[in-house]
Amino acid sequence: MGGSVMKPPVSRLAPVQWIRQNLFSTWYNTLLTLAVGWLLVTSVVPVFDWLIFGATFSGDGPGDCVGKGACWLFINQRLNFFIYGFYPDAEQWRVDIMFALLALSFVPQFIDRFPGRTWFGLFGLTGLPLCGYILIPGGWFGLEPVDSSKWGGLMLTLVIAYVGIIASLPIGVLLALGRRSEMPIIRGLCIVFIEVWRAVPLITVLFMASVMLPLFLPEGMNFEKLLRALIGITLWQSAYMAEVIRGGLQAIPRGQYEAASALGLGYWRRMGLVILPQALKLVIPGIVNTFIALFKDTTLVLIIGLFDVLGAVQSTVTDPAWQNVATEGYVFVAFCFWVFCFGISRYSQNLERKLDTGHKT
Amino acid sequence: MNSQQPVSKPSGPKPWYDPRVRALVFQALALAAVFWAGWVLIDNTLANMESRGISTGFGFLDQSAGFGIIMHLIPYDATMSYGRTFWVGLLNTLLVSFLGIVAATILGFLLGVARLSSNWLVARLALVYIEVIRNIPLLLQIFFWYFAVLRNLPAPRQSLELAGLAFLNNRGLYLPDPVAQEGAGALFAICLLAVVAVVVLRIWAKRRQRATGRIFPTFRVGLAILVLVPALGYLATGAPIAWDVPELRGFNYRGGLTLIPELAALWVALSLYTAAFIAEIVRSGILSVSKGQTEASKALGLPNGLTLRLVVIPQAMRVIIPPLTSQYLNLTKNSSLATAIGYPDLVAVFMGTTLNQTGQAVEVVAMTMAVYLSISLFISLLMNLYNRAVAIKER
Amino acid sequence: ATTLENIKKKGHVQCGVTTGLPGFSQPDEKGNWTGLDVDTCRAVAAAVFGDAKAVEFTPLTAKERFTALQSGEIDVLSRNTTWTLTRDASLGLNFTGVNYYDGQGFLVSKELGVSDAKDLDGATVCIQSGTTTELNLADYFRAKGMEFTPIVFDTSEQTVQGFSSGRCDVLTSDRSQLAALRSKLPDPNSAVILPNIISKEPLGPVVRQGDDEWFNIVKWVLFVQINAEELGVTSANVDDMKKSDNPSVKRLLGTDGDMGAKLGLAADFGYHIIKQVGNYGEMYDRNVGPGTPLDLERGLNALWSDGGIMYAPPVR
Amino acid sequence: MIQVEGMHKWYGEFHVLRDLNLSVRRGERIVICGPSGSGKSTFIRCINRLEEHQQGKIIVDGVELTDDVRQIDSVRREVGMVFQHFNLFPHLTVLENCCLAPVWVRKVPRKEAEQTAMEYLERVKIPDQAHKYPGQLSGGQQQRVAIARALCMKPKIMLFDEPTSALDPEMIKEVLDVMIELAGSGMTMLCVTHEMGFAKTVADRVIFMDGGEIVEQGPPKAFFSNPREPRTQKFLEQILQH
Amino acid sequence: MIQVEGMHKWYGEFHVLRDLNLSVRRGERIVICGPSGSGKSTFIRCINRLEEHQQGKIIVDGVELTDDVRQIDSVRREVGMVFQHFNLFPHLTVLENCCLAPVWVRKVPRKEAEQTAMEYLERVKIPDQAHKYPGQLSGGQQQRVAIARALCMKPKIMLFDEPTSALDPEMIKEVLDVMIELAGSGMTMLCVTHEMGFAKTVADRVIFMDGGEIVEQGPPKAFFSNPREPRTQKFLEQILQH
Ligand SMILES: Nc1ncnc2c1ncn2[C@@H]1O[C@H](COP(=O)(O)OP(=O)(O)OP(=O)(O)O)[C@@H](O)[C@H]1O
Ligand SMILES: Nc1ncnc2c1ncn2[C@@H]1O[C@H](COP(=O)(O)OP(=O)(O)OP(=O)(O)O)[C@@H](O)[C@H]1O
Ligand SMILES: [Mg+2]
Ligand SMILES: [Mg+2]
Repeated sequence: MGGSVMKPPVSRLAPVQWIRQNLFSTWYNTLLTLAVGWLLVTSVVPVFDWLIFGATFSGDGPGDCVGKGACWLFINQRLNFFIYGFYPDAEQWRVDIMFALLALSFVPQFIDRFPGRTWFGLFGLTGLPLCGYILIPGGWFGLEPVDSSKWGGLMLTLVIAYVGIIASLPIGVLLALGRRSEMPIIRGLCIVFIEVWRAVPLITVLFMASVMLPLFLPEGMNFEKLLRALIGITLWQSAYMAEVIRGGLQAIPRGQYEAASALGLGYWRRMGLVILPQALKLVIPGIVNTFIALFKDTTLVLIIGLFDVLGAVQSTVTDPAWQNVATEGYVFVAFCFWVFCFGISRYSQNLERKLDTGHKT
Repeated sequence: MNSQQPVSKPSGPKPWYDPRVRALVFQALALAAVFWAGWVLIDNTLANMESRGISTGFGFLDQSAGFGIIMHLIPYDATMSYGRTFWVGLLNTLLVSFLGIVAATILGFLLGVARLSSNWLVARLALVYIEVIRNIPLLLQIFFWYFAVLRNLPAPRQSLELAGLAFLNNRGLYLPDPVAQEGAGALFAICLLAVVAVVVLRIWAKRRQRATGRIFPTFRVGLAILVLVPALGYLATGAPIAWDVPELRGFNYRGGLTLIPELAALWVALSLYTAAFIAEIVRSGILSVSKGQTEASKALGLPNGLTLRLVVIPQAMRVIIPPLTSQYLNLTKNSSLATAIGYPDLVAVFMGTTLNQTGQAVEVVAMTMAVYLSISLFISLLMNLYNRAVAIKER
Repeated sequence: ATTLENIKKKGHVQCGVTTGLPGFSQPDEKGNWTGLDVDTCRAVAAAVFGDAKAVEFTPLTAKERFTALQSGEIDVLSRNTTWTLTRDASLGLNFTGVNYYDGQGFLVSKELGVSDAKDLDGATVCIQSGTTTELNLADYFRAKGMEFTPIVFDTSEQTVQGFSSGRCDVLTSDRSQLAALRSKLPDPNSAVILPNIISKEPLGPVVRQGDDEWFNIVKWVLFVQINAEELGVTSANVDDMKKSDNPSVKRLLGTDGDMGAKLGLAADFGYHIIKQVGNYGEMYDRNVGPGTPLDLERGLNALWSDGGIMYAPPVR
Repeated sequence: MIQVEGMHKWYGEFHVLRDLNLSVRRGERIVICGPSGSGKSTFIRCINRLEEHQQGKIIVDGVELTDDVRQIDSVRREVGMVFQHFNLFPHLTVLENCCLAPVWVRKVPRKEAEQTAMEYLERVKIPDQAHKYPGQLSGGQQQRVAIARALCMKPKIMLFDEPTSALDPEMIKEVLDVMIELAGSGMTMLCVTHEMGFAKTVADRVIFMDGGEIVEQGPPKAFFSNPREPRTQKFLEQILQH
Repeated sequence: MIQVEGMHKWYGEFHVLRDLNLSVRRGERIVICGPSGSGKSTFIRCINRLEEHQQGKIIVDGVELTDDVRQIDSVRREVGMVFQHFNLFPHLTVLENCCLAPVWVRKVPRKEAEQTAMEYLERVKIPDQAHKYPGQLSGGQQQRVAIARALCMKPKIMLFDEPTSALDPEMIKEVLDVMIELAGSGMTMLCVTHEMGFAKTVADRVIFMDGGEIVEQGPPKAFFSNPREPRTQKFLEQILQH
């Protein structure tokens, strides 16, 4: 018998064979390859020409943008506005600290062997918002107060998305528990709440929050526009969050509920100590995905007159001093969002894969 | 509960320890709280509106609107009522949603399959497309398609034209409008006949397969019938359809069918964006069918094509349909971004101009939200019916 | 509580302005707002607090503006809003006066070679949503028996972008804005403003109905500014004018009589307005007058004594 | 210890348990067997009110099981349960699994709870696994943790629902050994199992259920050698033959 | 019927099957056993080309398995396969499961296909379940449907890959009964199984695989009583001791 080590006949595919197998295996594959290849060559070359090779990156002012390519100089000069909005120059270090803390809490999540990365994550969920609450609006510990109407740009985008997620998490948990409750009225109320919020477009929610809310409240009770937008976004988001969490609750086997009851734990302890920790861990990818969705949707605050990144860019691209920089502006915004969303979605896919295998053992 | 035997201990717990009583009380409280909150809201709103002298009621719907709307599927002009603007906006919303759903579905399925293609280049390209498109905010994409593309189209006098029949410029795409002439009825009847013939053919082919086992290429023959018969019929009945060809008069083309850039941009952006999500749904749907199923099917001797058609797709559809509908709902909701580029959808026309001219925010917003809620409930209803119909039977 | 009390408690006036319209209200990179409408708000703040900086701005799109005012989101709407009967009567609002007399006009691309509005039959028109312009336009074309295609945008920025990208032949708006909007075009010289004026557009600040005290304050802030111009009181000479013997000036600046108390304000509210914001003429020249990018002649907005129709009741 | 009188239970229209009567003395060890679907699990789960019965009475340790939340809680504190599929909490370590209920229900200080837990883990012979997560243990080890977890509440009664049937043959023995040791210590036990060897070794009484009824009961010797009812005979044949 | 000559297979760098040689006569019944991971499943799946081999020859019913799609299709038509996890199509009824391949592959009229299917369903003793969906059946019933489904194509050879290992003990017997009956009818069978009772009853030859090689083969009697190789002895010890 054969016995000892024997190599497979074709150990590794030679490049030619690889191309054959993956690009030209049948006649229609060949056709597809050729068509797609042609498309790539004709579209990618001019695009890169515009983006990079013919583009202007530095200079002093509008006059320096003479090449045929993009005028990145414009972005370069307005970057401060795109990131901080109207936030006073002297106080921008506070926002920088928040950016650093944000990176500190979430970059370790991408590194598997980072010691204590869960703690960093937990800080991101609890300490970070607290720091933000102190640092960004100011007014504490002798920090100069900065009115929310001065917030803008990328910073505002992040604030809205982050607050939206953090605040909607607990509400989402309650709604999800309510929707699985055995009490028909509670369940009914939760279903109605969730379905109504999920049915309406975010911009109508924002519109209501931004201009109509005071009409519903008792006279004299009023909060600032940003806060109202945040409330609207949070309620809207919590309906989505509830559905994600409900998925996690459903995935927990009945045995866990029973074992917890058999040990004599009451409803809230059963949920808090046994079920939710498991369910939430299970739906982290889902939560991350809703975060991405919300992050993209923050652009809609532009429609109610808040200057997020897109709003900031839009309000400057019509500057008569610069010739036709709208495309550069939009490409810049698209790139910002893309980098964030793609990075996070990659992370969530990784996580999904990891949790997937984790379950089988 | 209703024990028949004598009970040694006092039967039934004290009411506050009985979970049923607790549940009832708790629910009653919750309901009361919700009603109270609702009442306070309504009371406040009414009081506020009263004190600020805002008129209430739906009487405004009968007043004349006085503004123009670029696109209307039902007859509309500025002398008609605000109520009419509601329907114009609603139909425009439904139109763009419908078009978007159709295009996104087709493109999404193609992309989803392309993602699984054995052709490396095609699979990669589909992946790049999906990852780029779904990570960029939709609003931005709508702006892009509207402004960037519009800038690159020629002015009306330099229109791109196709055989003097179709014209493309930055005012839109102008196509000949079919106008029925004498004999059009006959042509219509012929088309109808062709459709009936295909249906009959399908039934016949199925019967024949049941009886003799021979398989008839229904799809190809049916397609041929659907294309050839109306074409021949058109010639045979003496070309009974006249075409209202658009022509350049004054500033622009007039007559014919027009596809305005606002609709086109919104349609393209919504379809491309949603297609990226649908592609992922389709892909995971197909992958969710376990390998065992394909293997079993192959082991029975079914070739790849039939395995896909008879075993994989029917099972994948069950997984695909529910998230697919929620994408349809998202698309419909996202169509409200029309307001950013001036497409006259419900939010732009009714919650925009009409609200502003009449100032009756509460009524207008309530009506708008009710519309979206109804659409959503309607689609969920269909969804549940479908789910019930296809649910895999289990013990 | 009355609006004035609420404002005093808040410490600032909340003022609704446009999201960006050169000459009327426009934020710069640092978020500082400038413009005629903005200065009107500052004048109100100066009157109430003696501090023109005690004001915050809420940028609003045209379609949000009335709802925002009705709901109490803002205290005063100063957003080039046309005074019409419907708005005054059925929206629960009160117009406090006119800070700019305007009329609707057309901006067309030079290439088209159009020189009069009656040649616009069949044109595609870019408009801003929720404005009187939208209604006037429909009326005008209907009256002339002409057809048009309306493209309705949310903000003036988008309207300009729509026009500059060639989506429409004509952009219509109040004439004051046309100049401003034209200056936002990539090539301002490629478009011309037609001479036709198709409507009356008296623009002015708006407050909620039902609070006469606040209504009076906003109304008289403007009157004070117009009176100041008439009397020759400017921000530069206001300190000297305090010593003036002219009884009108004395009443205006609060050195004689107590006009402020009648409005619920400090006696020298007029002084603060003029000192910190200036009289109407200064405000006009600074923001929209000749020499500014908008370069608008006074025209109708000149004082009645100079051939215009700016006329304010006397302070007495 | 346990008194069941004329107990009935329905699932909707389906009559699962019919007129059960049973009385268990302190320290008694009872094995319940019967064909699949005969209601064994349902019965045992009624005893700590994981299922609700509709008629009759169940009195556990002097407390009647009614709707009263306090009574249910007090019964559950005294009754430990071990499930077929272990149902350990996968997000907690073995030690945490064991301490959870003592700390939160009995309000024992954490230190003390951990000590007790370690004692019981030693008793089931896996003190060295205390800081692992359940997912890292074999089935037999997991089931022993489940037993230790139930014991940590120092229950007066232990219920077992087919504790070995999800295990590989090699592991069955380790778990049975622990259970035999436990039986030796005088714990009141109710055990649903098909391990007849175990029944013979430790049971004071074997109960045979079929169709929701208690068909026969008696000491194991008599039960296995001389089943009275034909249904019992048939069942025993099937089981022992396999 | 089946000829395997010097067959090798690799998964990437991993050499799963090493130099297999086997020849199966018409009507012969072969049982393959061996420890987990020894390549039994892989081998049997190579025979109807669910896996590709890289070296050597496999000839089934006179047709050599190469890359040629038509040859693969014709071999698959003649070879039925039953999987460990049944792999019934859950969206089709039992009857539709059985008729699918005859109708679409063999182009048999529907009526006729249904008749044949009912015959085979009777043979596996579940004609009354014909209109249920697989999800509504027990494991044993499902596996019997899977056998009937394979038989409906009237294959010349049947392959079984551990057909009973996912079943509960009670159900194993029903499936084995059907297989024994099938063996009696003279079908050529290759069966991977650990049911030694079955092997003893029906097999003409038992093949023992380990590490991707055929270690030993022979008639069941000799194989069980006198295994030659030490590896076989060790394996049999483990299995029979249980
Ligand atoms: N939640 C439920 N709803 C309806 N019927 C149920 C439910 N749980 C169990 N049953 C039914 O009650 C009967 C008894 O179930 P039980 O689980 O008590 O049987 P068992 O004797 O433990 O069987 P096994 O040996 O299979 O565990 C079965 O017929 C089962 O189908
Ligand atoms: N798709 C695959 N890729 C790589 N290795 C594989 C693959 N399938 C199986 N193997 C490996 O090949 C070896 C033989 O697998 P096979 O399934 O044939 O074993 P088996 O004898 O059937 O075992 P069992 O009794 O567990 O079913 C195993 O080591 C397995 O890990
Ligand atoms: Mg059971
Ligand atoms: Mg195997």
